[in-house]
Amino acid sequence: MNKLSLIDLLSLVIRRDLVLAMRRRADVLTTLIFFVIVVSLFPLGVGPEMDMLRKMAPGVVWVAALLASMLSLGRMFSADYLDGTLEQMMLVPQSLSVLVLAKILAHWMVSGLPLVIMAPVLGLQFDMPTQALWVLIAALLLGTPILSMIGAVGAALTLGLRGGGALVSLLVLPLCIPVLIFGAGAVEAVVSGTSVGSHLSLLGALLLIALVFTPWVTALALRISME
Amino acid sequence: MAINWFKYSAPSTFYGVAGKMVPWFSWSAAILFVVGLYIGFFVAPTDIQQSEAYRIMFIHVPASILSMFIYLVMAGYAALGLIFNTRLSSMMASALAPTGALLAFLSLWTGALWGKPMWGAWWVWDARLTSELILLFLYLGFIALHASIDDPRRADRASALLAIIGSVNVPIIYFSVQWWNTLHQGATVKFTGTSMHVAMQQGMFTMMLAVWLYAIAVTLLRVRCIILERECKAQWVSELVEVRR
Amino acid sequence: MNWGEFFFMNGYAWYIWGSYGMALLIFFIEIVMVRHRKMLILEQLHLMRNVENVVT
Amino acid sequence: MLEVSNLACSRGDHLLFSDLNFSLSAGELLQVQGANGSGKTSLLRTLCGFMMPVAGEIRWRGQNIRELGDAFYAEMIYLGHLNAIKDELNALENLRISAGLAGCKVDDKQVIAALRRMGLRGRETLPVKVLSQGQRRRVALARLLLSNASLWILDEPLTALDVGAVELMQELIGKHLVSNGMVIYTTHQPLEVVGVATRWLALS
Repeated sequence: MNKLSLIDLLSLVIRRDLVLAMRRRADVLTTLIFFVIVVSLFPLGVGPEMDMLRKMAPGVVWVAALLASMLSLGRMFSADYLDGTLEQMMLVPQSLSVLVLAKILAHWMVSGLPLVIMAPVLGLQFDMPTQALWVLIAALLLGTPILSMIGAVGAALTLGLRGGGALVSLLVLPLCIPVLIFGAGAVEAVVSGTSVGSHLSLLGALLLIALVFTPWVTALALRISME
Repeated sequence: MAINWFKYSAPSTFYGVAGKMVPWFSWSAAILFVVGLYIGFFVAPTDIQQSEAYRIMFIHVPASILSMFIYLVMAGYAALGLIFNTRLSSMMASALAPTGALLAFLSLWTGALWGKPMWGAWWVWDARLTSELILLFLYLGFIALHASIDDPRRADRASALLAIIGSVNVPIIYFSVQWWNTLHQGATVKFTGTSMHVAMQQGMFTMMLAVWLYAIAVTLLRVRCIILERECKAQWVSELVEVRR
Repeated sequence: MNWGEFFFMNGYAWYIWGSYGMALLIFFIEIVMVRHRKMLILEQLHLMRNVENVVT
Repeated sequence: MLEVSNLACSRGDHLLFSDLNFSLSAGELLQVQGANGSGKTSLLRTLCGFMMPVAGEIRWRGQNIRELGDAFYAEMIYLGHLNAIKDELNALENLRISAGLAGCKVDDKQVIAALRRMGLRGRETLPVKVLSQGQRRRVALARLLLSNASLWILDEPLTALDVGAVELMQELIGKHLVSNGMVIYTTHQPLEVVGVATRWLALS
């Protein structure tokens, strides 16, 4: 019997989720537009002084990215849960963790990557210097996958529950604090002229830890939720 | 002599055992509260730097330490329930959560009331305060997740997983908050007095023990309710004196 | 030391009694809530018992 | 091949059934019967490993399915209440993906043949959301044609199917059993497979 290799499974699930996302483009765009609007609202709230905006920019972009990624978490498993495809995925004769990892990666490509691409444009609104924009991109590239991974655990735990959206934020947001601190810290560091390396390497370490553990924990959470 | 732990881990047995233990814990907690408050307010001298305000510490410190400790105990029970599928440990975990959350809230409240006269602000983004706040969020997440799942077995297992993730994350969060705080040169006011007066130590210790015993007593009361709720169809429940009445 | 002075706490009265008052309130509320919960479940159990004893 | 011993299942804290024993060997058909809420679906979901039994054991070729894991999943196919098809994809894409996930490498010709066999000629490339309930069920059932699993676990396979499709299912099940397959299913509609004695399992 020809068994599916892990790489085949990974690419099959990623391609499937990307095709599905492309057929529901509106959902993807909503997350991105939400991100843009939240970031753009801040100057209206706190005033147009460029000094203050420049100082706030990293934190604002990061908090908005955090909220935007919460918004898209509901889609990660719930559609598959409601139409029964998740059940079938649990019967795949391969490690469920790999399948979960594929779904997380697809989710990140659809909801995290657009934020990373959009962020420098928003940074310009806040008059961030070029160097800081590069660091912002690097930090978001390292950080947004972690948000997707931690979010996946929350989404799996709250599968099919009433009020799942608000609940998942309550569960996931506290766990995202280190990402927020190091991510925004990296950008602040480059603005204030201190070393960026430690922030980014800590973020990288968090990414590695999350990469090792969260797919496994998410798979466990899915098994609990499907029972 | 080996104690048969499995016998005591059956909810039906534990219900009775807990019922017998509650009065002991609650009465000793009450007595210790009285003794602790007496030492705290009448025996312990006024602090040179903080004047009378330091007396808030007698409730603040026990509440803070216990709120953290209870989280670990809760996660431990939850893990036991998840791994060995023992129903009583899951019930204990969900019985501990509200007490832990209330103590975390009390710790924040008393911390703010101490901070205002000492630091001049109700709230500072100090590493310890921030971590305590996040701990409260973790408790609330646990309680909310458990409450929103109808199937009790799934609720136990899902919230157990959350508690374990939370307890793994607490050190990471604490470290990152502390790092962030030193970076921003936040509140540098430290708790004064490494050399505590003996009476202060005694007062603190007594209050600590009192809150501890109170937490055990109220948890046992709550776990008895949970056992009844979960086992309401069992034969032994319908034979209980309080039910047959 | 008289009682007035004691309650005044050298000007920290609000902070100190606010702390202990909240502690008292929390412990009180928690105990009341647990007792209420016990009452509810016992009522439910009585109801179940009565329904079971209905002869049809 | 499949042995169930002393199985007990609960939904939440409510015990559905206990001390359930049966076994199934190659070429046998087992119909699970019982009133609503008697635990038919729970039994099937436990057999799939979704739910943990309260007590007892499920063995496949002599080994507990929990220990077997992937090796067991490679030999079984489950069809639940839900069709497990995506509204946004067409029938062809749906089947290609579900066959891929089940570990079968299939080409489009096989998939199209399977869909036509299920009476979906001309519907292969339509988005599933425009199909009727019965047609969706047929898409889901077409997975059985593409799989080489020996154990079929079917939960109410006949819902929303018309007479023709029911006859087709009977034929498919018959063929599967002849080639030493095994089928466990629940249904409220009668299902008569020619030449095979249906075994019954009643849950009270």
